[in-house]
Amino acid sequence: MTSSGPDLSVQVAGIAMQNPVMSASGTFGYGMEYEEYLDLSELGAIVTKAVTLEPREGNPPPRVRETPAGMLNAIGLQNPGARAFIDEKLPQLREFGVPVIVNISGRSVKEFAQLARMLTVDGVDALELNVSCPNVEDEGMHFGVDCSSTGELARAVVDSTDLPVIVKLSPNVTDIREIAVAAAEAGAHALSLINTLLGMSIDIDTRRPHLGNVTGGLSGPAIRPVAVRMVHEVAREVDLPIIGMGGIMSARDAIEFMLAGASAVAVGTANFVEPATMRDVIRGIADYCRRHDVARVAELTGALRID
Amino acid sequence: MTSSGPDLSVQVAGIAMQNPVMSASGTFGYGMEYEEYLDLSELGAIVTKAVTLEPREGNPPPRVRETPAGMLNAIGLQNPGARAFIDEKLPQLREFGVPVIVNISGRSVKEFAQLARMLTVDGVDALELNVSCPNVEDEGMHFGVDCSSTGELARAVVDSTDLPVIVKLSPNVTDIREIAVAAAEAGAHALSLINTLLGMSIDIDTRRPHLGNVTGGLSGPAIRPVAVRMVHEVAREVDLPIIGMGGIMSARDAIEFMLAGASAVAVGTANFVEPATMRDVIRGIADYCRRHDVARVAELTGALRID
Amino acid sequence: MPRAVAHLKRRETVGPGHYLLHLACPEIAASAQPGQFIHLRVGDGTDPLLRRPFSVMLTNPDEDDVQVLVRTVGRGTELIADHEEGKQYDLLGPLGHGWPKPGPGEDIMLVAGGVGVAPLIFLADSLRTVEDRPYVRAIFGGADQDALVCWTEFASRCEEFTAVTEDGSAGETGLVTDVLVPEIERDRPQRAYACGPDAMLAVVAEICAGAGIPLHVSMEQWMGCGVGACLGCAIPAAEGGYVRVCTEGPVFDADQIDWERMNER
Amino acid sequence: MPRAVAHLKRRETVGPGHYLLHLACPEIAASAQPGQFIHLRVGDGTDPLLRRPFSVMLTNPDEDDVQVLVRTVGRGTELIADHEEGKQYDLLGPLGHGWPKPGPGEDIMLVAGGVGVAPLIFLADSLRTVEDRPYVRAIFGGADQDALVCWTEFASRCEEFTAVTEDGSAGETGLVTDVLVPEIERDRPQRAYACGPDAMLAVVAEICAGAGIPLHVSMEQWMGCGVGACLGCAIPAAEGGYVRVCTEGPVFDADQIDWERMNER
Ligand SMILES: Cc1cc2nc3c(=O)[nH]c(=O)nc-3n(C[C@H](O)[C@H](O)[C@H](O)COP(=O)(O)OP(=O)(O)OC[C@H]3O[C@@H](n4cnc5c(N)ncnc54)[C@H](O)[C@@H]3O)c2cc1C
Ligand SMILES: Cc1cc2nc3c(=O)[nH]c(=O)nc-3n(C[C@H](O)[C@H](O)[C@H](O)COP(=O)(O)OP(=O)(O)OC[C@H]3O[C@@H](n4cnc5c(N)ncnc54)[C@H](O)[C@@H]3O)c2cc1C
Ligand SMILES: Cc1cc2nc3c(=O)[nH]c(=O)nc-3n(C[C@H](O)[C@H](O)[C@H](O)COP(=O)(O)O)c2cc1C
Ligand SMILES: Cc1cc2nc3c(=O)[nH]c(=O)nc-3n(C[C@H](O)[C@H](O)[C@H](O)COP(=O)(O)O)c2cc1C
Ligand code: FES
Ligand code: FES
Repeated sequence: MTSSGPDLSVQVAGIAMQNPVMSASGTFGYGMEYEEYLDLSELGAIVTKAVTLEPREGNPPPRVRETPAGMLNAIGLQNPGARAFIDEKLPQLREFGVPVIVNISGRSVKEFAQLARMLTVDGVDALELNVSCPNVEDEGMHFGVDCSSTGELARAVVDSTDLPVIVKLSPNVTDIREIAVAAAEAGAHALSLINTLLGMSIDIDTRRPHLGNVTGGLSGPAIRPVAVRMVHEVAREVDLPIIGMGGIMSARDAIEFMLAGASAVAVGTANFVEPATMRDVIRGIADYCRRHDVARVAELTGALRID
Repeated sequence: MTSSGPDLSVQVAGIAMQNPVMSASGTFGYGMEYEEYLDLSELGAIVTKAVTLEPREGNPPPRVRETPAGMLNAIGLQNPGARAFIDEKLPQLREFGVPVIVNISGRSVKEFAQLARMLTVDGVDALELNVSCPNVEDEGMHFGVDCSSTGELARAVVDSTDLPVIVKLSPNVTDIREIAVAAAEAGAHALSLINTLLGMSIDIDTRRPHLGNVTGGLSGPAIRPVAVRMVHEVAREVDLPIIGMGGIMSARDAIEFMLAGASAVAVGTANFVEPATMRDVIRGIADYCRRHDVARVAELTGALRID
Repeated sequence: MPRAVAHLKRRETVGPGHYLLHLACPEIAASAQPGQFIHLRVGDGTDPLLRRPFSVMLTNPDEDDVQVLVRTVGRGTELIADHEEGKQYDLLGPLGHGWPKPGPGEDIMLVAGGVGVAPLIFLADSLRTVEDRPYVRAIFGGADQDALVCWTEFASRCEEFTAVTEDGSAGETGLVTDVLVPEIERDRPQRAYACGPDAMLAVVAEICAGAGIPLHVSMEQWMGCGVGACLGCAIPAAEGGYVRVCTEGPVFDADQIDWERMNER
Repeated sequence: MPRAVAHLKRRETVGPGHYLLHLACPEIAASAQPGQFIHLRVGDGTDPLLRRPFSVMLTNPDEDDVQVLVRTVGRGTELIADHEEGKQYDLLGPLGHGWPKPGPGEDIMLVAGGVGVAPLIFLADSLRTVEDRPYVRAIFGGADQDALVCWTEFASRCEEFTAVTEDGSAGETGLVTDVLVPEIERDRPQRAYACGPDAMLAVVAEICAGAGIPLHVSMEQWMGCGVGACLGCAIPAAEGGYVRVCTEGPVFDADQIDWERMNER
């Protein structure tokens, strides 16, 4: 970035990022997997795959399936557990010199709180609460789709850590604003949205679901209009920074989310299609700012014109 | 159909259809528009664009916009009103000799009931309640996303007509099963799902929403996995016939919906892409039945295998 | 049945980002009227999903030839710009209502902006063979000389022709409307036809209304079906409510349009 | 950096619905090991969205030549079957772990089902140039003779070769496993390699385990990223949990796989 170029830096929940572009949880492994394809030190932040208290095996295959302009996944939170994450993944992740946001998932409020305490360590810059994974239904809870449980969870985590807490919202709800408000009132420092839409597809020859888990999460460009709408809705209702995601493939798409109200964006499925997507998005945003005389990228946030 | 071919006929809420393929409301005008492109007498049924009590002008343009594997629309219930529909459109519609299902929309329970009474005339075979249009928010009601209003509405319409009543469900809800149950308990004879997902897209050069109405309904193949999942969920919960729709482009897609639990299917956006889609879907279903030794297409309903 | 298959015989680059498609399509060549459009399926999958509407620029029924002028503005038109000769297109058409014919020997004015020239070339061409043919004046405007695509095809079919560019790189400097006003003052046409960006059409409509000149405009709007079924292509009508570009248009009398509501966006 | 651009030099139809792509790709030609795969972007838009994995069948580093065998089964492979010569592909690769090399002079058995032949042709080819080369026997099975694509390429690189089809239209009649059992009884190989449908691999694994023959299998699974990041391509591991086909595989020792859980679907 030359000194005359646009200022791409953003602050989200106190996390200083050199640009607003990060990875979406679960689509970028722990970063290392993509090291050969792009320079990770150029990213705004890295968001990890969900980490749970104990190791998880994940769901039986098939776990992914393409759908029109999208994909279904039912990975099922496979991960080595918090201990192994801290010992084996985190040291490598820190080396890239960009903020590390750890996506966490648990079976209960207690487990989330415990995880938050464990992960409040050097090298972790923020926690993202995966309250919306379709699989987190144990203990009779269905976080993320009702306000009281989301609020309770967010508050418990906020109370267990001094790291910024980002609550990741599920799109599978009647009114996402309500949930966003609950998270805000519970003290969350930022919101990220959207997680995947719950979907399903069927092999008509075998008459079986394509996914081993029957249903899965729909991601990719197909869901972008839903994601942009939700970011727009939440941004008008809640005074917290938003990390917008859902089908971002290009700088154009990223800018759409920022205009709708996002302070930063995350790239998910597009990483699979083109491993260098985030680099291209960062450059494309800079180009756009130059072309449109935008001095600071943060000016784009919520700059949608509606008359 | 030769006598040795598969039996494609289905009964949905007492409506006898020669095959399970109908048009989705709002995508096929009043049928006449497509007369030159396919033989309407071959269809299972025709579902009309929404009819309201009074004429409606609809929303300002732009009203449609393409999105990845889908489209957004915000037509806004433009229609000539029930009187003009009955006088000018219905006589022509009847000529095709297939069941006519009239999609109705109102501003209040009273209006829906009044419409139902008006449309209980010769030549109308069933009513489909558009309880889920994003625009129906007048009188403080937001039908379709909560159970009590859906139930109240369905009951009022059922009480106002002796025609079969089909309740069309919105996908923009946390749990579509709850709404389906409410409709069933209120006496609905069938359910149709899904209506469009609420979405939005933005022109990053002008910084304005693409649609005049800001938000709109997302349809097309992009939403198919969500639609199939919802049909599957509702079919396991509610004992009413389901008309499945959302992104059907081919016989394969239609069969997916039937395996998930639909008794019939509707084709929407695909009509714009290929006006003869419904003909091709009907033929393709017949081929599939032949290849897979399915004697009656109705056997496909809910034939998904999950172990 | 208004649908056809067309083969791409040749694709000519007629300017930066502008292509002239020569399609082999007997049905359209035989039946398309000036001002009508075709609704073309660009790919066979979901990217892009919907058809794309294009005006017919010229037809040659003897050679089954249909010419379509395409400006690349997005995914669909960029794909078209890459298609190889021999590419087969599925299309609906000819669709919509074309230009009303001028009266015998009328003095008419054609006003084109950018690719809006296409349906006006077809109109000018069709008038060459009529008895007691009208006297055709034309104004063709664009941002710069590159935007004046196919101007020779246009100019050669008109009695008088004025080019105008915003940057002065070709013809007069300014907007089409800067030329239109003096032209009307010099010699008032009995009828005008216009096609181009909405903003241009609105000003042309105002000028013609002021001068009492009947004006026909060809309008654009995002389309779903192209056949009148989806109500997606509505534009505000002068009498209130909306009219469909695909069915009632794309050619309208200027006074059918509510230009004020058109300008709201 | 494991990514490259490849040009389609030639596309050969090698059987109904089977195509052999000759790609110009110096990077892959120089570095791909037998059993590795490439992750190819079929289009540049969203249809299809994800990359598609294909084994490398042969390379010729001197001519920058990479051969890939493609069977059309869906949207992506059908698009490939339509691509013109000169088509440019963006690809990641070579990816994954290839076949472990046999020991010097070992007696080995290759078992291929359908397009599963591709990585085994590459293996057989690579063994031709090693010192003290192994003795290579091969069994190639398919539904019918059309499924035995590229069998001459395979047979010509092996010491012994048996074809088998379910309908008897070529070679022996039956399944590969019907041939494998007597072949093992006749002369027990020291090592076996197999690639084909899951069901075939499961039976081959059982046979080899029973006979105490070390077996290497190349597995398939739906992929997201292809580089180990999404955990989408997991298959059940013998030690519990799952392994990734793209990263730990696609070649595994047969005893790394939990065949019982594999068979659950
Ligand atoms: C009746 C009619 C006749 C037309 N004739 C011509 C013609 O002769 N030559 C020509 O180059 N273009 C013509 N157009 C415009 C042409 O249809 C669009 O440029 C084209 O559809 C863009 O497709 P895309 O995928 O490249 O763009 P997209 O990526 O879909 O969109 C890019 C931009 O193109 C414009 N656009 C897209 N679709 C439409 C549409 N249906 N109507 C209006 N604007 C649109 C929008 O401003 C949009 O922002 C005509 C449009 C209509 C309605
Ligand atoms: C490591 C590896 C190596 C492969 N090597 C070859 C090869 O050399 N030649 C060859 O023809 N095919 C090979 N395949 C399979 C090939 O990737 C699929 O056939 C292809 O992706 C199908 O794409 P499609 O769009 O045509 O099918 P789709 O329309 O996407 O699906 C059609 C069917 O293809 C199968 N399929 C699709 N994608 C995959 C996938 N990623 N993995 C497994 N099965 C899939 C499924 O059974 C599906 O039902 C390989 C797969 C893997 C994982
Ligand atoms: C394969 C895959 C795995 C994912 N895993 C997680 C996860 O562990 N935690 C989480 O919060 N979101 C997870 N997500 C959701 C993404 O982070 C993101 O919210 C969603 O995919 C939408 O963005 P996209 O369309 O750009 O992919 C996953 C998505 C995919 C495709
Ligand atoms: C342009 C358009 C107009 C529609 N109008 C109506 C309507 O009037 N009433 C209604 O119940 N649904 C309406 N719908 C929703 C469709 O009937 C259908 O539920 C939805 O589009 C999903 O199906 P599809 O993906 O096949 O289009 C409309 C959809 C479109 C695209
Ligand atoms: S485009 Fe559908 S009505 Fe005009
Ligand atoms: S395909 Fe993503 S981990 Fe293997």
